[in-house]
Amino acid sequence: MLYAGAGLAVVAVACLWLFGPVDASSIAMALRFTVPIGFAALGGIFSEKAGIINIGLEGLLIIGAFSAVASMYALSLTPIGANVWLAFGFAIVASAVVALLFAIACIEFKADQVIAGLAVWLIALGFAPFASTIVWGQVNSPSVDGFSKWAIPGLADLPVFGDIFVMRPPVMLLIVAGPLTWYVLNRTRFGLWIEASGEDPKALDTAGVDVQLVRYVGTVLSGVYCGIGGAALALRVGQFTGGGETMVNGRGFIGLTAYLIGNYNPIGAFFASFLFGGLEVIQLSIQRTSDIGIPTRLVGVLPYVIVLVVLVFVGKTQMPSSAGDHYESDD
Amino acid sequence: LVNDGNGSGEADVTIGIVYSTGGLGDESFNDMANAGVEQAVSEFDIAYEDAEPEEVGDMNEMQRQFARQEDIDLVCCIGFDHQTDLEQNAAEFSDQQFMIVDSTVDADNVISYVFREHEGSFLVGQLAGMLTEIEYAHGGGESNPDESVVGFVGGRESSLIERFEAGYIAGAEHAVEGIDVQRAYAGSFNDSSTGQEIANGMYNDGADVVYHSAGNTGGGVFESAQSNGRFAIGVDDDQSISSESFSDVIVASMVKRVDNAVYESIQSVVEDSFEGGTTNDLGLEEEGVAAVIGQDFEGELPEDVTSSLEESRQQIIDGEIDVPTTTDDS
Amino acid sequence: MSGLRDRLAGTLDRLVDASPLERLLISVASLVFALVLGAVLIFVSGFVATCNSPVVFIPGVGYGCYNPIEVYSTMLQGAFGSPISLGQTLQETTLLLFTGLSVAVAFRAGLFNIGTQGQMVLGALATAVTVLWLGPFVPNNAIGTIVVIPAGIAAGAVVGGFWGMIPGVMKAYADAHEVITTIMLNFIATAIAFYLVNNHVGDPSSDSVLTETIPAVAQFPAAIDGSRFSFFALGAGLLVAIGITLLYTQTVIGYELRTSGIQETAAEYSGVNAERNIVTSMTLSGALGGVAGAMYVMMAQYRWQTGIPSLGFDGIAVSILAGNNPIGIIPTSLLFGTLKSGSLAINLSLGVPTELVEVIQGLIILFIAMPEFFRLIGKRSGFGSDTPATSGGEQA
Amino acid sequence: MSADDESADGARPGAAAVHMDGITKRFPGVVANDDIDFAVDRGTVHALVGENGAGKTTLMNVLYGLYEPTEGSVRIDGVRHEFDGPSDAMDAGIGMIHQHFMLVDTMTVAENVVLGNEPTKWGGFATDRAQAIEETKALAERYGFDLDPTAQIDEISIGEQQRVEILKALYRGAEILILDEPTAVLTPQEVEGLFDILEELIAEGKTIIFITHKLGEALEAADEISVLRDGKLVGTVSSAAASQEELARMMVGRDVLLDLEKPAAQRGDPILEVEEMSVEDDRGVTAVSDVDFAVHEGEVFGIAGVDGNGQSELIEAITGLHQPSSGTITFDGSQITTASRSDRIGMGMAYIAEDRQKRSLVMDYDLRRNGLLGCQRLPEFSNGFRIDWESTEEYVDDVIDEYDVRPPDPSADAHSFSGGNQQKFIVGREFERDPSLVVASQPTRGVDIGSIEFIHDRLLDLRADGTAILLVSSKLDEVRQLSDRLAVMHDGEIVAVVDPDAVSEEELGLLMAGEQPAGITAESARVRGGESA
Ligand SMILES: Nc1ncnc2c1ncn2[C@@H]1O[C@H](COP(=O)(O)OP(=O)(O)OP(=O)(O)O)[C@@H](O)[C@H]1O
Ligand SMILES: Nc1ncnc2c1ncn2[C@@H]1O[C@H](COP(=O)(O)OP(=O)(O)OP(=O)(O)O)[C@@H](O)[C@H]1O
Ligand SMILES: [Mg+2]
Ligand SMILES: [Mg+2]
Repeated sequence: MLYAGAGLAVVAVACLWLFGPVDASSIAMALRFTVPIGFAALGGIFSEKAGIINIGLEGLLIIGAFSAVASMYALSLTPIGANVWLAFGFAIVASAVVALLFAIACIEFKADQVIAGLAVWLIALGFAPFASTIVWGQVNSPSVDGFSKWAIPGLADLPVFGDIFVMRPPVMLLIVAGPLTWYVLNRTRFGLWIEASGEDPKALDTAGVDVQLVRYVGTVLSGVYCGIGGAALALRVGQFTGGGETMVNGRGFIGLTAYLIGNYNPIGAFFASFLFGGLEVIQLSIQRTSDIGIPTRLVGVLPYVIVLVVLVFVGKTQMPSSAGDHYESDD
Repeated sequence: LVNDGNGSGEADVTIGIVYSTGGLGDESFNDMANAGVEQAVSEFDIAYEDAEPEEVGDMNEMQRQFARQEDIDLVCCIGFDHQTDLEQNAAEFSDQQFMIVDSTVDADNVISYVFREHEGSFLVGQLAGMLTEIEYAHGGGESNPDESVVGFVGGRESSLIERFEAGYIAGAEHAVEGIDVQRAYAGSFNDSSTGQEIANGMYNDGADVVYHSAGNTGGGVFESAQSNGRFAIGVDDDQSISSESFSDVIVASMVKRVDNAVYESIQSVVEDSFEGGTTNDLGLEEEGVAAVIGQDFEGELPEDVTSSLEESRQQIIDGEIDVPTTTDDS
Repeated sequence: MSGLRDRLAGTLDRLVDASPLERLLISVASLVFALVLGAVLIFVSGFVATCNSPVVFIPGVGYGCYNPIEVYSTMLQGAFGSPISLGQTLQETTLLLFTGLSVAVAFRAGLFNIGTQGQMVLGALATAVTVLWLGPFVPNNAIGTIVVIPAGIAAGAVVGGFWGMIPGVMKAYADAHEVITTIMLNFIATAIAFYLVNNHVGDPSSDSVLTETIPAVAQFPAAIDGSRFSFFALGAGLLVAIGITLLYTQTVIGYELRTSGIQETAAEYSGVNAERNIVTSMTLSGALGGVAGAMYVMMAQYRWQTGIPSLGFDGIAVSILAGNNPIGIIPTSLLFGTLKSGSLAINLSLGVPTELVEVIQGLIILFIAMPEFFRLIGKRSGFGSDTPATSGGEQA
Repeated sequence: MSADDESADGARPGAAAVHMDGITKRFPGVVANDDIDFAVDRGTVHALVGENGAGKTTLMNVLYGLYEPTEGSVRIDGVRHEFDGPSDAMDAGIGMIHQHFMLVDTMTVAENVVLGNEPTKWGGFATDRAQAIEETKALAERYGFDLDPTAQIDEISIGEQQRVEILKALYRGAEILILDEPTAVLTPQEVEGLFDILEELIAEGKTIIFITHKLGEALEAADEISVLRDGKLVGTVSSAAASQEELARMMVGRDVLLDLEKPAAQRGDPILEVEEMSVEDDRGVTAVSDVDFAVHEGEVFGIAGVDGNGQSELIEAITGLHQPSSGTITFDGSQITTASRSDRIGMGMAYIAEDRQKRSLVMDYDLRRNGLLGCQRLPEFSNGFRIDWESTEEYVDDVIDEYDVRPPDPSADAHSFSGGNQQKFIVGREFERDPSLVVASQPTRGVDIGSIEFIHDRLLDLRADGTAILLVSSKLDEVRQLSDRLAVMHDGEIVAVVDPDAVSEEELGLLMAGEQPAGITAESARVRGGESA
């Protein structure tokens, strides 16, 4: 599956080449599109591998996006002043807290994970615009300062592809997060515990590790990652728009599907997310540069179609066998 | 929500206003309508109630809720999505007065206001075309004369947005034969980050000016203009004022005086001069639409640019230039 | 994934099978908790919001704009205050009844259909197109109605059923989890419908993305003037609810459908084709979603227009709150219908954002999802004490 | 953490390795352990026997710190311990191998062994995989296991998995090893292997407690045997002094006929005839290659073999859950090779599936609805459309009391019953609708002596009534006792059909292992010849 993910990503780049043409800016753009999707995907892996299916990723992204902008706005009213990194931090905390509540519902109160996850999404979808209306009298925030770009010394000066390395911090974070997540899951004790807790919690428990704790950490991590993703999305534009599906606009669900395509492998998930980022760039550049009026709404659902195809043909994903399952150590 | 003009309880006229789904805070269309009511509130002794539909599906019931209320004298329906519902409701509530913006409903208890957005869009298109040709730098942006590229960002495809697009293209063509006008739709009026990336793409391809007609999605276009040091053109409202923080790149806005339309209709009710069944078709001539130079660019644009804009404006009014309303022929 | 399938089925089945009384208590408790939390949210947000007629002043905190009691009473007022608003409420109720049943049919068979929304959107479009095409051919009278309305419902059912069949097939034969696939299919359905209406079957004369208004013969006869609610639609819904109850409690097919969804291997042992039954359940569920769409077009909107309300998702809440019991869905859909039509009122007269209702619905779902929460509370507070923890999951 | 320090310190010389005083463990509604005093001497093997639900597992879970005792205390080497969890017990030198293995299938042997005590590098951040593999290898060699530390669990045999479990315990420095029904899943050869390992461990000075339902094993491998009944300790006897009959009596509280005497078979016409049938498994690998046999009215036709030699596929083909790739099946004179499962049920084929929790029961249905499973289209239960709940409930009620299912509550969900009771219910459901053929696969797996005896009697009753019975079991003594003719399967083929009374357990063991002991072939050939005539 990892190869499926990687392969698809290669396809994406190839397409970029065809339609782009692939240049620094289109790759950089694809990366920017990848950020919220990628973080949602990586976060989702943590919680599901630990045994807690989190289909509320979309909701967590929304919380992250909203609280990032809300914090910027609030900070600007305080003597501290609007500080992007502080707001970024608040957003991560907010999303992590919601994830924690979700975890408590699932672990303490044995909530059905899928239904509870759905609830998280619906609540966030209602709460963000609600709060916006309360705070700003409208579903959309006024615009606030966002992240500014950093140039990576050295790389940024490269001849052709230099522009790729002039990026906002979240993009760098994502590029680091992929491999880092892989390392944590595959090379650390905690990673081993996460896997055991999702595959066979009883085995982990009898080996003397606190399963519930592992699951809490895994789920909260998904909140942290989504906080980053959502905040990155909102602080790139410097505004939160809460109409319709909100500015998150389904990216959380694409993230969910990205890690399925990547078959729970962080690298695969990263590539799959990048594939979706790339597809977006492609369809936009086709629109821009050619006169063939392609129905954007239809192109827009390509990711979802791909996921269905992958789920059916590329093969079954190896879902952790105890995911979705309550665990209670006797006594 | 009940907003009473001068807190003094009993107002002699009450207005009900139903916005379009973009919602207040789009810093353009709906906010303009709201501005119109507020202006009326400040000038006459009136109160108003407003409603923000979440989905088009909510509009019908909101219209009806207002229509039913005895004390409401005029129901303002902002946006073409109201049309079909209003056709039915106007007939059903024949003694209620309505007004609709952006669409025509011929019933004798409805005033319709439609705008010839393509005319205004033509002018900003021409402005964009001229700017990308010359070497021009001001405020937060600069243009590059080597490439003749301009951009247009739409929200969701619909024939209304197509009018903006068509007029803009015609204007740009008018300025520069065979100019490359890049166009793309974000697929949503709320996805500002996609708007931003579309604009990024256009600026990367050498566009100097990007015009949007995409509601909240447009916020991303301005953000992109600012970070790329290029220009953008706002819509509906003078966005160099409503989106103050981007005034250094918003070279102009295609203003569509929805506020006037709303204000007028209220005034007609207050002064008992409400003439149902009329359709006000507002273009450059009626000053229903206009190309307004951004506040930072007031008097900062090259003389010849402003003069030829004025020229085209006159020609359009005189019918010497015929502005297309669809992109088919482009 | 089958591992998850069995467990999910297990948890779902427990939601279905908790003793009726317990289920009732849990549902009521969830409702109460959600409303209370909602009230807190309203009250607190009242201090952040700005308004020109505050209801309370707390020294040091400031002025509060909203009084929860007032908000809820306004909701009720807005839902039942007049015959018209009553009609509005019953109209929402009818639509939710169908989407709720759609979700419940799948749930009962151990399948979690989140795709009702998409099935409804496409079903609605199919209905609109069908009746628009059929309209001219039939007499403009009761006869016409008797022909066109059933045809419209059939069209919605067929298309919705087909859209529900897809995830059914994917689950049965490719083991793709229906929760994922139906979420995807919702996005796809909305896009397809938008594209079709915008580029092909829509009303070209209009700026917005919609079909022409359906002919009068295709409109359900309104029961209350000033409202479009129709007793026929509601009646149909009630009949379907009873029918589904009988299907699952009294018939062999129902028994086999359910077994197939809950434990495929055992279903095969009992001599049924589990795959085919999974497909059947999802198709049935989708068909009901499609019918909900048909009702929406022929009773509520009189056309297909982009931006169909999220009745499909609300249906999930309706069904879960009813413990997925088709009869229980009747009151819960009334409850959510009340919330929905009341939400307009609070927005209009108090300026409380309508999204409040979504938050409350989300909270209800959340609480319903964790019966254990109430069991614990029950234990703490003494009564309803030691129910043995047979919460399947931790079976040794 | 290496093995041999830890529990040694503070040890009082002469004190028993394990000493449990007055242990009582209550669960909602059940007293699982009732004031049990239980002691095991260092360096000895101690067997724990008792019927299902007697409290064996619970007692050991208490010792292992999984359960907190309601009353009573635990002393290890004379030192009193309060275990808050397994990790405390491990620190005290106790290791437990559970009835259901506690291994993560997707991880490697080494990863499973070190899980929870991973060797780390870089200040504890990263696991040191090289070292984990090293240590696992070393430990395996020391106890003479051959295991590939890098193999993934789901790729190795049950026997090997059990060894991994033992390594896990040893790695954590276990001095006292608890094994819950370790032999339930093993072949005779593997059982021997296990007992050799146990000796090895004793030689290393370890102490061993194992739970079993098989009295023979207890007598063979243990020094002392303790018997539990209804949560109470009935007594502890030295294996030298004890006999199976005595132990059985202690367990059940009455005399048990260990080897039932069965009347001679009234062999009638063939009911089930299988000819040159081959079956491929889901992966398309040939699992059964052209087998021939027939099962007659009034006989028990047994199939012995090590698990995974094609028995399951054979059974599924006969019962209609799996299409054979070639050959024919005839049932009651009519061709059913391609007939659907439900047709076969309709024709009177009863089936006790080997995996009861997956196949023969819907775990989340109550017994009432489980009573309908498979019968739902039979005329006495429905008219094909509407279910006749009344007769279904009557049927379930008398299955419950005929087959003594406990608790006798038709509205309780299947998963809340013990395996033994689940099995009795299934047997009842399948037998009570007097079938003409019963296909019974592992009918007594994980079931206690009382229930086993009961199920065997019922099987023989059916046989006496002229029902044909196809019995598959990996329990040799069972197939030998019950079968009139016994086929041995190896690698998808029936290598011999023998007269069970005429062969020894050893000979069968060899046949199952795929070898041909002298003298068997002729015999089987004769029986076979008798068939094809
Ligand atoms: N987790 C539990 N919750 C409630 N009751 C339990 C639990 N575990 C065991 N029991 C009760 O304790 C009794 C003893 O169960 P236990 O599993 O110890 O029996 P056992 O001797 O191990 O049976 P078997 O031979 O089948 O393994 C059972 O009859 C059961 O009723
Ligand atoms: N979590 C639990 N809650 C309630 N009862 C339980 C639980 N776990 C086990 N039991 C009860 O413990 C008894 C024995 O359970 P267990 O799983 O030990 O059966 P078992 O050892 O598999 O029995 P058998 O040897 O017959 O298969 C059963 O009656 C079951 O009802
Ligand atoms: Mg230029
Ligand atoms: Mg046990």
